[in-house]
Amino acid sequence: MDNLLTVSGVTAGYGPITVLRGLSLHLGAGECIGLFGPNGHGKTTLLQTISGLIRPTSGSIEFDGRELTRLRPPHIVEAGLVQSPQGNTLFGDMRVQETLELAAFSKHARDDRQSNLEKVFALFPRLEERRPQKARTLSGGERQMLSIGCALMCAPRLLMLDEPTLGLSPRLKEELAQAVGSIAKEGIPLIVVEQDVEFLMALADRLYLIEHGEVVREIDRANAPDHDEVMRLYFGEAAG
Amino acid sequence: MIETLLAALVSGLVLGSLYALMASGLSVVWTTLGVFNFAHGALMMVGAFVAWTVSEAAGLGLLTGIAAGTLVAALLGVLIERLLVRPFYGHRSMLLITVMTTLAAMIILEKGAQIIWGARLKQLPRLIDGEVSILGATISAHEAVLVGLAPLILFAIWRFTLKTRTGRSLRAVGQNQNSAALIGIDVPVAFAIAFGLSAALAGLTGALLGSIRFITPVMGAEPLVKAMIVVIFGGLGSLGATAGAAYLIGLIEALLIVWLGLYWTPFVLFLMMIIVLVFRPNGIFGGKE
Amino acid sequence: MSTRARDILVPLACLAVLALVPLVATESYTRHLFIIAFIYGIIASNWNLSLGHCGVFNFGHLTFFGVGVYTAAIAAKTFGINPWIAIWLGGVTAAFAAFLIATPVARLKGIYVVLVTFAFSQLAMQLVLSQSQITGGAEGMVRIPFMRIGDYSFVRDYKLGYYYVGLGLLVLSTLFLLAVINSPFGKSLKAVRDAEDYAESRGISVSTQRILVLVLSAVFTGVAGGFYAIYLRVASPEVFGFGTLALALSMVLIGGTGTTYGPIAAALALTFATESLAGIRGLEEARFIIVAVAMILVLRLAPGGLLGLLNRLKI
Amino acid sequence: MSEPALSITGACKTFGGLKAVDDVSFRVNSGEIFGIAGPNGSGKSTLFNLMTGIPYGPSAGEVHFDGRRIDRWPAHRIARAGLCRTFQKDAEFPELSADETLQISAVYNGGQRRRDAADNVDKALTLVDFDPDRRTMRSDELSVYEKKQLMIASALVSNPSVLMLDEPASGLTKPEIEKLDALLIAVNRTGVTILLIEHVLSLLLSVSERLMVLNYGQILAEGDPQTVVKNPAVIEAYLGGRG
Amino acid sequence: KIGVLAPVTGKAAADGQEMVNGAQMAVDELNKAGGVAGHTFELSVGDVGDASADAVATAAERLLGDRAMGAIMTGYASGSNFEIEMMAEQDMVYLVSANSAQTEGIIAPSPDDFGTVWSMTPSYAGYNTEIVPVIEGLVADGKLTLPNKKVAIISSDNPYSKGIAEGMVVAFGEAGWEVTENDLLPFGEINDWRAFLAKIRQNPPAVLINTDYVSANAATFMNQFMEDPTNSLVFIQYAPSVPEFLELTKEKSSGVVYNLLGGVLNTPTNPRAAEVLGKYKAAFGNEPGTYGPALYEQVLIYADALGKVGDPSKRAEIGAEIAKTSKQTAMGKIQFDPATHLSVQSNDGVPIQFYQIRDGERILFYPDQYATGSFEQPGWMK
Ligand SMILES: Nc1ncnc2c1ncn2[C@@H]1O[C@H](COP(=O)(O)OP(=O)(O)OP(=O)(O)O)[C@@H](O)[C@H]1O
Ligand SMILES: Nc1ncnc2c1ncn2[C@@H]1O[C@H](COP(=O)(O)OP(=O)(O)OP(=O)(O)O)[C@@H](O)[C@H]1O
Ligand SMILES: [Mg+2]
Ligand SMILES: [Mg+2]
Repeated sequence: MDNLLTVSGVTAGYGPITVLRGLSLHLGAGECIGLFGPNGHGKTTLLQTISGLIRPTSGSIEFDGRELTRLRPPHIVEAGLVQSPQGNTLFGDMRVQETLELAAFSKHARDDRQSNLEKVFALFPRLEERRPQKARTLSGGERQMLSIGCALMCAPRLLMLDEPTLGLSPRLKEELAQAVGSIAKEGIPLIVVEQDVEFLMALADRLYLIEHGEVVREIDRANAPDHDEVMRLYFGEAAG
Repeated sequence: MIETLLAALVSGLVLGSLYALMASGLSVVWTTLGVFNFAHGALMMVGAFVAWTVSEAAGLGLLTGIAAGTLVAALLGVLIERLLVRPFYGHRSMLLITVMTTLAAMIILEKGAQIIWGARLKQLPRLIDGEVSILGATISAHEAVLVGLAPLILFAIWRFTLKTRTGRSLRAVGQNQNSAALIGIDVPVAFAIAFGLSAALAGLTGALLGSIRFITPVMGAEPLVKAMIVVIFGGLGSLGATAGAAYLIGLIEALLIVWLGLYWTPFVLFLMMIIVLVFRPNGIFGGKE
Repeated sequence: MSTRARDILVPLACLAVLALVPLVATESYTRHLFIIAFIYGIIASNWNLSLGHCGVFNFGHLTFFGVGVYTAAIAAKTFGINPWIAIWLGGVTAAFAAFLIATPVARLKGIYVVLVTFAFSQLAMQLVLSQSQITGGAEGMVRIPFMRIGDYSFVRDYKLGYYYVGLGLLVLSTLFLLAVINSPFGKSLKAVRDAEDYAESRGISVSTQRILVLVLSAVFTGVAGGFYAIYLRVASPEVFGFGTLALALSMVLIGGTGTTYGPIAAALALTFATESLAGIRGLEEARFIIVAVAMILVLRLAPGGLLGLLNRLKI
Repeated sequence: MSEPALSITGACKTFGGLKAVDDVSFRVNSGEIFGIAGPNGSGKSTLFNLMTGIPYGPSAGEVHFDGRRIDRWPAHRIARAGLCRTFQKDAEFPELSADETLQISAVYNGGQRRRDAADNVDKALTLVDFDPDRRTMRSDELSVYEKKQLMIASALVSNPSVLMLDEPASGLTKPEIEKLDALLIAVNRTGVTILLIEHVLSLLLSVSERLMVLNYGQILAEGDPQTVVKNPAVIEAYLGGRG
Repeated sequence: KIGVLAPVTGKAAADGQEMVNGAQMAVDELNKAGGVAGHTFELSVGDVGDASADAVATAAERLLGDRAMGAIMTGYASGSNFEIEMMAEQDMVYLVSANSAQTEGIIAPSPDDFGTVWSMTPSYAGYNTEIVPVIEGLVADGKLTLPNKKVAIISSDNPYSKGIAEGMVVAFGEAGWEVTENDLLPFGEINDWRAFLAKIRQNPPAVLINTDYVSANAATFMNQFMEDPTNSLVFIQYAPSVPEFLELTKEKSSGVVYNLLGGVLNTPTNPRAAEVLGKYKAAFGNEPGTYGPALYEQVLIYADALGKVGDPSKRAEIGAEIAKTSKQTAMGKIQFDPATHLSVQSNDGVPIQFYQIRDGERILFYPDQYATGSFEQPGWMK
């Protein structure tokens, strides 16, 4: 198999609440996939499970031929699996600059710290302006930028973005789409969770529609995703 | 009059050094983990007792004793973190619960020390014998060592938490565990380091203090209360401010004792603390925000 | 059984049992323990109002109790006021003390509240100690007049009278707490605790609610203090001490900060549990360790408190 | 022309050296829907904050509401006067149910008696189309969308004269946004003035009668929405190439 | 059954443990001898912990509630002795060894209501006044030379220390001394006496008195005084009598003076004391202070009264019997004053004893008939 990431039959949740019910998906090397679906159906939970913040009760996750299910978060990040979480709650009392420097925490990320920092600032000039500011006082969009910036500082081999456009202005959203696209072109595979399906469709090779903790539809270039059809599907399912 | 003032100044310096060591230990755990460790004073007491057992009862020498006291306190700190603090991370009323569990740890340590070492007072010999005269006021050479050592230790901790990768990761963990985990910080290890460091500091302080004061199971209580006052004046959060406040309080206390007598000094200190917080809710040196 | 019915019937049944206890427990020792537990129950459940419901980490709660103790003692002994009235005066002065401390505390957050209220209790203790002409200083006040109705002295009949006064105060305090908690005011406390800005944006003044909650939580605490002084006939500065504070706080936490009955149940349980260990020689120090360990275990196994655990088991 | 419901003159807010809101003046007419847009960090939320006093008032400038100057008032008093807002970040009272959340808002903010409050709670929850089965659940168990509904309903229940919404549509799905659109129109019809911060342009353009765009704390453009979005400066700073 | 009410835990645990030991020793001894009037004894301990009113009341209630309880002993249980009333209400035999001022305050107004409560310690009035004639006597005898007639007093805020300090101020004043300092400290741990000592060094008095009875505080005081001693006679209330005081101060306390009322009268003319001390040391391996022997003697006094009455449940009668006690004990000859229920202070009864510590030895130098040595000018004084 040349799959970089394989999620098979993962069941997970919060204590007594089960959110993911035997979910499976996969991602090939250099591929970019998008997850979408109604609110509260487990997309964030899936990313958290992959990152090791939530222990699955069954199923397995394999990355680059390595079993991740038993590993703890620092080792998963060390392996290159990085995410920018939803809600972008960062380190409230740390300054932008400090946060970004610290984000290059894992061993292999440290070497490229300087060049990565430049990349992040090139992508989000606003962050460079706000370097000495504490994260807690950033505006909603700025915090989102910082969160994505942190993920990039980790030297990801697979990058997961959870609703990256949340609260971004239209222009920034567009710039972000380009930036993410160029990240993908550099060969870093992506998993993007988004409500904005158009944003996703422009970016992703394949889409998964997630509902009730399961993949209910897989759409890829091969079975010709017609834009209107996807929208209809999404509207129909979500409304129902 | 001048002489009395100088004596007060010097004794303020000694107190300030003690408070600085205590308060910075508290502050390390507070800034990184958001836990106010009420067992801090008890850890200091354990450090003193262990130092006494090793150096006096077992006769292995004072330096070995101090090292052992520091080490045992550090281990206990890690244990407290593991058993009494970590399980409550992320709990809604974590601050309150950890106040309670660390209080419980304090009770266990104090009563345990009473059972192990008995109710009788103990004392350690001094690192260096003899007296030193500073500005015409006499203090023991041992106290002078404490005065000299405190700023060094403080500086080292300050460097560590602000400038090193590990130190910074401690702060990050304190502010947001999940985000810290997502950039690859090993959260449990960070917790253990922070608590161990702070407890080692307490143990060392205790072992040094054991030559100046008597070692009793409750010897940590008074320094802990003073450290609390210091932390308020300094504003929880920055180590520099905490250290500054420690010396300030030490001096104020010594001067108050001269002017008002010991009786009203604690009263005035507490009153000052309340007034400070009314006008500067984040401490004298704390930012405004 | 519906939850509604359970919420009413279970406490009523417990009350009935408590009302009948003196028939079985005829000696004064057991009754004394119950009276002490009732007093702690009032302290803990009222503390829970500010601590649990409003998230004000008030470590000066025992000061309200101490103020009640001394008010009743001074009123009854120095001014010869009838003890029945003196008890309620304790509530009045405690509420006033709460108002004093609440004003600065209303603006503070988190651990700072702990520290300031702790300092406040130290201040109060020093004041009591230093005003020895009025308070008896470190020695305290003894021989405080006891309660009587007509010619009947409550000291007689193995404390039967005191038992029912204590139980009565506990019931009154609980009814009062229930009324407060179930009112919109009670709900606004939780709002203030969990989301200050949001609460402000809905017209709730955070500082006013905090001041009010501290004052309200002080009323019955002070009354309990008054009763304590009249019952034990002594007022001594140890009531401000750390031991009482730690004990009452552990009752709140073991009982569960969310519930009203939890701290009361914990007060009864802890009083009897520690007392049952007290008779064993050689275990005097270990007794505190056992209680501390038990408390940690409860917190770990049932963060919602013992009552929370019971509720979960039932479901 | 109706009376201005709100008038802001020379409002400023500085953080250290940063002028987050820099001499902003505008008026909001009674009964209109007034949209606010602008790049991230341009001071939109700060503007809401200083108008409502949560958690701070303006560093300089004045806010007048209903003929009274309110910028020195404590936040809860402003809210009680009828200026009611929502937050950009999720906010809820985790232990309270939807019913209870609305009840305290009605009682404290609306100054209603308990009996009236109960009726208004029903009305407000129905208006936002809140799932009746979930009204007694703890708020922290609700989904993101439901929390948003709840936050809006808790503002509506106190019968505010001005409703201020900070990015209500972020994170919502398309169908949910459409529902929100309808809700805003319906609320506005009952006479409530609405201030709306939003990045979701479709919503913003479809409901607002006037639109203000901020940039670096200053007003970049103000006026008829369709005209404003064609303004080159706005396109450059905010909308980007695709418009 | 015999109850002991004692602070077995908390700050005063050392005292409390000693109380229990002393009582235990007496009980064992009595039981070995076959008991009294056909009764053997069992000890039951009520811990008063930090002496809060409810802890004391609860412990007392527990002991009182035991139907088999014949008598309760204590060194001290609370600062105010309020528990005396609980005991009297139930006609419980209660023997106390401290806080006699409080005991007197409660009992003196109506001694008949307290028929079963008796105090082994005499009135503390002696602490206030006796020191002046003793010091002046030493000067008159040429054993002590003092530079002036000034006295500095520091005390701590507890009924015992404060009361004695106040009494001393009056006594010295009446004898024409100048009181240069009269400071009060909060009660509790004191780690730094230097501020006070600095004032002393500015204006050295002939006599320096510290009435804080906590031995650790007193030891710190002594050590810090010796850092730069002034030409003053140092008198410390009670604390130097505690065995560990010597361990804590070592050679630094050589020369200090203290006195005791109702303390163990360990002198050749009172062989009883040496006997009790010896037994205690044999049983528990360390030197007791005051409370071990005191509780031992208390139990024996009770046993004597019980022997005469025969029935432990006739507690009022036993109380009346105790009133008649006249017994040579480790503390001297115990007789009770019917007006206050305190033991009577006199050189033939329970005397006030003045000691000086020299080279780790406690030398009893007053009253003369018990003296084991004579006073010497302390080494630091010119
Ligand atoms: N900490 C938690 N405890 C209990 N339940 C939770 C917790 N976090 C999330 N949930 C629940 O898990 C379910 C899935 O949430 P998740 O955040 O994974 O959804 P999502 O698909 O990412 O939604 P969104 O689009 O809103 O981000 C939701 O019903 C939510 O209420
Ligand atoms: N408390 C504060 N301290 C310092 N700077 C702050 C503070 N609050 C906000 N800022 C800064 O003020 C600017 C305006 O922030 P604001 O939150 O108003 O932006 P916004 O327009 O709402 O942006 P977004 O659309 O991203 O939410 C930002 O640059 C932000 O970093
Ligand atoms: Mg999500
Ligand atoms: Mg904003």
